[in-house]
Amino acid sequence: MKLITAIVRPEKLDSIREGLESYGVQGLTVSAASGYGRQRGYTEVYRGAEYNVDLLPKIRVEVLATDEQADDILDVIIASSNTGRAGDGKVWTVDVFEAVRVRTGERGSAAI
Amino acid sequence: MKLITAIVRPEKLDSIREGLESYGVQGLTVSAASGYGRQRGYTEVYRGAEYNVDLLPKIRVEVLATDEQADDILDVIIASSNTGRAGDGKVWTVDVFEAVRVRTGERGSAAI
Amino acid sequence: MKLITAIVRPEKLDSIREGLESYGVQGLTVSAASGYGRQRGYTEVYRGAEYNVDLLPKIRVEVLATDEQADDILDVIIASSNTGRAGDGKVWTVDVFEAVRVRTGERGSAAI
Amino acid sequence: MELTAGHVWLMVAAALVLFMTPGLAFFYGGMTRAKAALNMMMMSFISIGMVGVVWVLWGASMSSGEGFMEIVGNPFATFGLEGITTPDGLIKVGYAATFAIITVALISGAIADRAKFGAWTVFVPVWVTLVYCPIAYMVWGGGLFGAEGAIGKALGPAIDFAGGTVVHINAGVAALILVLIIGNRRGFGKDPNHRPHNIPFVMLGAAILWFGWFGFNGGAATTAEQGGLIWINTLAAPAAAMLGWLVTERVRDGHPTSLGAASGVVAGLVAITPACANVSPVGALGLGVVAGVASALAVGLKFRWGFDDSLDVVGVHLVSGIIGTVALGFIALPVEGVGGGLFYGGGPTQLWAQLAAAGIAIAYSAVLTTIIALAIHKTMGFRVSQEQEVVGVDLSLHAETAYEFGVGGHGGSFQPLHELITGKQGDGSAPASEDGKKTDAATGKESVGA
Amino acid sequence: MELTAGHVWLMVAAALVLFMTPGLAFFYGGMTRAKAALNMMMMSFISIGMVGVVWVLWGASMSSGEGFMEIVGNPFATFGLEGITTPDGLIKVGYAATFAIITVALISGAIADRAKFGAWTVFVPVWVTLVYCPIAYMVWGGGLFGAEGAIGKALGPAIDFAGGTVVHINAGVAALILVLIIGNRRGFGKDPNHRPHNIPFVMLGAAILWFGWFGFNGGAATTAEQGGLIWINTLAAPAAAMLGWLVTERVRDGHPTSLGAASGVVAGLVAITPACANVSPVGALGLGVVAGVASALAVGLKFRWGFDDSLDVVGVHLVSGIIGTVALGFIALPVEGVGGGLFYGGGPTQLWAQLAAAGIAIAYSAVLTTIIALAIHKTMGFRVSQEQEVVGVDLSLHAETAYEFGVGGHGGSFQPLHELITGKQGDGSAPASEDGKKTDAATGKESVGA
Amino acid sequence: MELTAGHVWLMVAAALVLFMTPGLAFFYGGMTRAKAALNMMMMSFISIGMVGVVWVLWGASMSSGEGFMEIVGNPFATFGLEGITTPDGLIKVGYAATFAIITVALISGAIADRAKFGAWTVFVPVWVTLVYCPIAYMVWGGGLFGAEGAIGKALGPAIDFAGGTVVHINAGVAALILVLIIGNRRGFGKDPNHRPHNIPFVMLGAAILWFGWFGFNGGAATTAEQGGLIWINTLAAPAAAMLGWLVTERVRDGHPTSLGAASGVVAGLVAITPACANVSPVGALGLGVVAGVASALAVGLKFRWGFDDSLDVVGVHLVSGIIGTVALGFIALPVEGVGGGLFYGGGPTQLWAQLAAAGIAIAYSAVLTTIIALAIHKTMGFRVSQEQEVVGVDLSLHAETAYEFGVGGHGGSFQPLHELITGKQGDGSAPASEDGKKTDAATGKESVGA
Ligand SMILES: Nc1ncnc2c1ncn2[C@@H]1O[C@H](COP(=O)(O)OP(=O)(O)O)[C@@H](O)[C@H]1O
Ligand SMILES: Nc1ncnc2c1ncn2[C@@H]1O[C@H](COP(=O)(O)OP(=O)(O)O)[C@@H](O)[C@H]1O
Ligand SMILES: Nc1ncnc2c1ncn2[C@@H]1O[C@H](COP(=O)(O)OP(=O)(O)O)[C@@H](O)[C@H]1O
Repeated sequence: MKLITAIVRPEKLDSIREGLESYGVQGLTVSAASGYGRQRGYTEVYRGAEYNVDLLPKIRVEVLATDEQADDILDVIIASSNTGRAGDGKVWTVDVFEAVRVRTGERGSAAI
Repeated sequence: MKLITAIVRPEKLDSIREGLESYGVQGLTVSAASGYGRQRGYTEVYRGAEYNVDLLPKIRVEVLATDEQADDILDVIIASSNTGRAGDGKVWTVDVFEAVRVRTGERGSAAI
Repeated sequence: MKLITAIVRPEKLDSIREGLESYGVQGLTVSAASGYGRQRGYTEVYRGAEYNVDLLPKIRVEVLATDEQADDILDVIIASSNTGRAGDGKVWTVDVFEAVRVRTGERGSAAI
Repeated sequence: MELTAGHVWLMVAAALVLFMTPGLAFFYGGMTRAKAALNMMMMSFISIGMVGVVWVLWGASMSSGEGFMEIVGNPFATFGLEGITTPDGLIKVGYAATFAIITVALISGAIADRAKFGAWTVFVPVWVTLVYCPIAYMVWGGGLFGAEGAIGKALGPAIDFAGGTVVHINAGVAALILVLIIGNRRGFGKDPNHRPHNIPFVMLGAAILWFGWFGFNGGAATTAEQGGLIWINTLAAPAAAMLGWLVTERVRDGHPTSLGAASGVVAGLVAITPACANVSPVGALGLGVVAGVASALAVGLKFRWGFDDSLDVVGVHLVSGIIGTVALGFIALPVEGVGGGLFYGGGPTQLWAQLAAAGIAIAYSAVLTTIIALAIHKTMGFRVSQEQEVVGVDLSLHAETAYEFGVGGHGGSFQPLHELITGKQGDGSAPASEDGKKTDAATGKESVGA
Repeated sequence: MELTAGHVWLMVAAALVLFMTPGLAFFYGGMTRAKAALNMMMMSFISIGMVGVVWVLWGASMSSGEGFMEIVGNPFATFGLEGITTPDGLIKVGYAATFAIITVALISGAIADRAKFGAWTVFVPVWVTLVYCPIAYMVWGGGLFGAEGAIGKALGPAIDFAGGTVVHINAGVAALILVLIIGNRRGFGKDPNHRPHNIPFVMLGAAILWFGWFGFNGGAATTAEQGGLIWINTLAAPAAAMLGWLVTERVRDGHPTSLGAASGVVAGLVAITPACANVSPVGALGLGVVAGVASALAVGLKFRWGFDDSLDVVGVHLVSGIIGTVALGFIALPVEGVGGGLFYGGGPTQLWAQLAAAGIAIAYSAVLTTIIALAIHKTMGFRVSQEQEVVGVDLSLHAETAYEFGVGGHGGSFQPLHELITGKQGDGSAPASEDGKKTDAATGKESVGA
Repeated sequence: MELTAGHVWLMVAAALVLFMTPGLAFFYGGMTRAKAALNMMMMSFISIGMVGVVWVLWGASMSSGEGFMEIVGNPFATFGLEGITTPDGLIKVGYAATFAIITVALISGAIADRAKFGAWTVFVPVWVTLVYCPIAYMVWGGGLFGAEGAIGKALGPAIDFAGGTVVHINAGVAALILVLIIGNRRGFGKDPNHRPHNIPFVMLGAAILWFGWFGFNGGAATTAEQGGLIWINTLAAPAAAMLGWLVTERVRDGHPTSLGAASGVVAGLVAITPACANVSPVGALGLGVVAGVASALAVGLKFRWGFDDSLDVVGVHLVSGIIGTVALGFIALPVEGVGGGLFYGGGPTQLWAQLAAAGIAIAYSAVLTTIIALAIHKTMGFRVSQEQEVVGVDLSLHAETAYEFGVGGHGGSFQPLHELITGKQGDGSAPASEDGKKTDAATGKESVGA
């Protein structure tokens, strides 16, 4: 199994979800993150003093998938979150040693 | 070493901690997440318009463990977070290449 | 490739970023977490009742790196976040199977 | 009749007192968990809505005028406020309405996080009608405790200038009864998540309460001397009570807290309420200190005795309400050299009158509230289901959450209201679900997880 | 002349009404998304700033005194408030100013999240000058609708005690026009993120509005009887409207909401505004219920018809404003036995006068607002860029974000203001950037991502 | 004596001014970081508590009546408010108390995030006694600057209707002194986390301040003409100052901000305070613009000169306080044709009087504040430890955190208060710990990490 982690633009959440759902993914986990890369930040001003914010808000989407599906899922995520501009983010995949569905105790691919 | 990641119900945090502590785990990391799977969401209503929220709040618990303990810890987490209903969540394990305790610089199992 | 994850003191974010930037790292992802380990918590008091908080705020810093750089980056992070006191945190590394830059679709080391 | 200074003062005072109830909503709402904040606020808001209507229809009529056995007025005498002809009649009705509103709202703090909203909407009008109106009538409306009333004549009239018995003791007792009937929150005394979620809101609420309390205590003043005394006492007592509470905390817990400061202010205001026109400024300082210390200690009783008076209505309003009411037996100033409390050589007369008033208010409120609350609890139920409590009453009762600050939070989809009347029949059930069942009857969707 | 009770009441009332506009800022600001909250509040605050200045310079002069064709006063008659000599002249000017301020601020709720702030700062003074002042003059300043005005003489004077036409219908119509010109928010009717971000703020806003409304409705009272009636009606109508709105929600959606309670209060206040001195307390209850139910249903219209009146200015202010204004044709009390609405045997006279006043206010406001808004939209543009809207108007227009609660959030660096005047020429552009371009002209930095 | 319009106005005004201090708590509290918000608010709240008590005991007595060398009144003349017999005596005492309360609270903004709360609780009563009371006596109590005072007779009496010297210059100077003694926050001028954490709270605070300021400026009005002029000026100056500040920001930084709007309002209110009854409405507009621009520029001085006046008490209150005070030398209206400022042909007399008043207030406040603050700093220390500052003063001084919104946050355990008096001896130390040492003396637990 694989765990696919995507750090992407917050506003892309909906299109990623749609993409994954139509591919047949039944679950995913989302959390808040922020980061920087090629994309530059912005400036806030409070009483004339500038605060340069360069960690920009992102979301982290995590999907657990079987080895066979992992590559397709990677492609689906990329396709649905790409805008071609800096700040689009990163996606990576790691090997999962074991996965369990808590409700039933099922393990391995059955857990996904 | 292994990293065990559990995405579980927020209200299970206490029982997981108790379970892990009595097993002898000395540290863990928690963060907020949300997700969907088999569990359905709920509806909020603002001025008559319905907002269907289907990403439900979860917490992510992460425990770094030696290879030997990893399986037991997996079991402890599952046992202490299972309710048998949809939304119980997922737990997975990945191999850790290296781990360090920042305070001392100890590496490997000594870092856990 | 490797993914280096560090759970460290929130106030160390700036020095870690400086360290990584001067080493040449071009991007990273940050998120909020909390945890406990050797470090003890603190007590809040509301209307005379004590609330012992023992999950303390931490930040999670994640950096994707090539295999060659991973070890150096680990060292940079440790050096820039160590205070020698409990609560300094943990850093760990896992193998990454695949990484992609969403903007361009570049894969592998080129994506970093 | 042209507006006089007295009319203006009363209209301003009435607006100030009305503003107190939303203030209370914040005082209480900040103390609950984030997932119950709106429900807490709603219990105050709906009190304004319901009592506002009740008061116009029959409440005003029941709390003054010709009465029944010196206990309660006739609801139909000025039903709908028909037949009120004195120039300032409606102004006084408005002012009185705001007292009824806040009294019942005060009770809600004791049952935070777990009361059925539907049950509360039954409790509010019934309780105001059967408990508040009679007590207000007995103390202020010409009833039992008045100068002409049976008890007033026997013991001498009790002093309750602005509502120690009618408002605070009454609400405090009712709060205690409700807790005993409804039961404790899940995790009471154990769950560390039961901490206040927004302390600035608590402070905002305390500030609004204090501001409004100048109208609450002062509205009925008729002379400049009285007005000045009330004003200064309404500053002095809570100021001293704040210090009393904070010193108690510093000594006992090691830290003076902002929640303590806000709580001390309210305790001091409660204590000075009955006494505001009848004690000296230095008396008010002393009364404030006592109330602040006593209430700071009293909020621990619920843990010791195991009743989950969630936001300390008993510890603050009942305890400091009794202190203020009884203190008058000792420190009431003589009026034109006559009477006064024990310390002013007035003898024990005033003390007996005060004790009697407090005792009867406690007894009446306890008995009637028990009957009303039990009736509701046995029929429709006063408490939400366990599941609704875990999900949080904001979501399960109101289908809302208080805050949404961020990105990546919830996702979901949106269904605008295309039909003006969708014909959904709500069932009050929790919209949140478990087990893959979408329980919201409204949508009719129901799908069971694999 | 020594202060009289009337002067004091008017000064207090004026302060209360001024406090309403920040209240509105919270009522509205809590309903937007977190990333647009400050901009929403700023639209109210800048209204105070700009109209405050305009009123002193020429606004007061244009809304009373000798006029032009019974439509508008002469801006130079008392320009800069020179030449006002009656003892209470300046007090009245102050009181009137607060009405102009809140009227224009009300409009802003319809165009939340997407209006250029610069355009708004042009709209505000122009609209107050060309739309508000004339309508205020016609209704209250001795113009068309007054007892001596052409229409007033023809149909009998319309009743608008505190601003049903001048304030609420006027603002509601202007809001609708602006929405039609500026267009809908991105994702309107689809994006689930368009939910209120801070409902306690909405409730705080509603509370402040209600509190201030006692000054709004009551300020012009001259007798104790009138003052009392207005006070009680200003309690009764919103209380009943809150219940009306909540019952509607309970029946239709299954849950009574706190946003609904706050909205119902405002709907009831809007409806009672023109009628507050001319209906009985029971009439106020009835009017409140109708307004609460009607506005609760009306807020769905925007989805059905597809105009993004974001915070329901039309559904609440226009709808309930019309209800209150027209209701007087039915339930106005006779004055000393003469006149009154249909239900009081006064015949249809009053109804025609009310319909005429409402109709002309709608027409005048619609035409003039269209001209002003189109002129702004075609020249400087009234709407931010897509990118600015996605980033959020707080950041893109004001370079601020409303909240920063936490750790690990943003990081970044800090550049204190070393030079008193840095000589940066702002361009109003979004400081946030895309594509690695730092667009902030201020810094001159610009780097393109690899 | 029956209530007159003047009494009512003064009681209302006093309540309004008291409400300003919690307003200030929000104005300041929203500007700090989240981890110091409660402490900031507590510095205002405790000022109400302590000065409230001090004023009743000796403060009122020291600020009026027979005095010592025209500098200060006798603290024992009406100690405990005994012996005050004029009908409105206590009303005036209450009104005066609220001024003393807010003046000392104003200072706290300069030392946000780093002052020992214990030291502040010593500073407050001492400073009010030794600095505020004398200055109030000299300006308003019949002292040096009065019509009969030595300086007043020499230069002609200075005009300070509502507290330009007594309140704003005084507080601003004291703030500067405290900063110089206590030192800068860690990371001052570098750390990007020093941004306001809750700007809506800042706006709420500004709104409450403005609302209350009508009482602050207007309370002492005795005629309708004066009341009206003050009311309109209290609207005009801050409105114009808001615009002045925002235009400055737009030109310099590229964006008008909501923090700027709120700040501009306060700057305008400060400037009009001494002048409110003595300038024309157009004069108030001009004064407002100047104050708004000047304070917007002045807030940058702290970075240039390196003194960490954290929330700009100097930039806003000292600068605009001086502007308002000195401006009277130019734009004061003649009284019945006599006197007036330079621009009204009154010659330089008024200017000298104003400059003298400002100068002496600055000197007196600077010297006395230095002595008091140094005495505290050298004995008990005025500043928290580095560790406490990093952890945040809310947690380390008050054992509280302002907000707890969420799930998965903290966890932990809960220890209810079983003993009414636990006998813990607080040590004021930080409950948060490092190095595995649980430092809370309360629990006695102490375990060292491996
Ligand atoms: N080396 C990295 N390790 C971890 N996260 C990264 C790294 N580089 C970029 N990111 C994450 O991806 C997000 C988007 O990066 P971006 O600015 O688009 O850079 P790029 O153009 O290289 O894709 C960043 O905000 C950060 O959260
Ligand atoms: N494929 C997946 N990848 C990542 N996270 C998942 C996945 N499936 C479920 N989850 C996470 O687990 C949580 C619980 O899922 P749940 O509704 O219990 O589904 P199941 O019944 O399959 O266990 C979800 O809210 C989500 O956060
Ligand atoms: N076994 C573990 N698994 C996951 N995270 C851990 C573990 N142990 C510690 N941590 C994380 O590291 C943080 C710091 O731990 P710390 O108290 O410094 O322990 P140590 O002294 O062992 O380094 C904790 O707050 C927690 O977030």
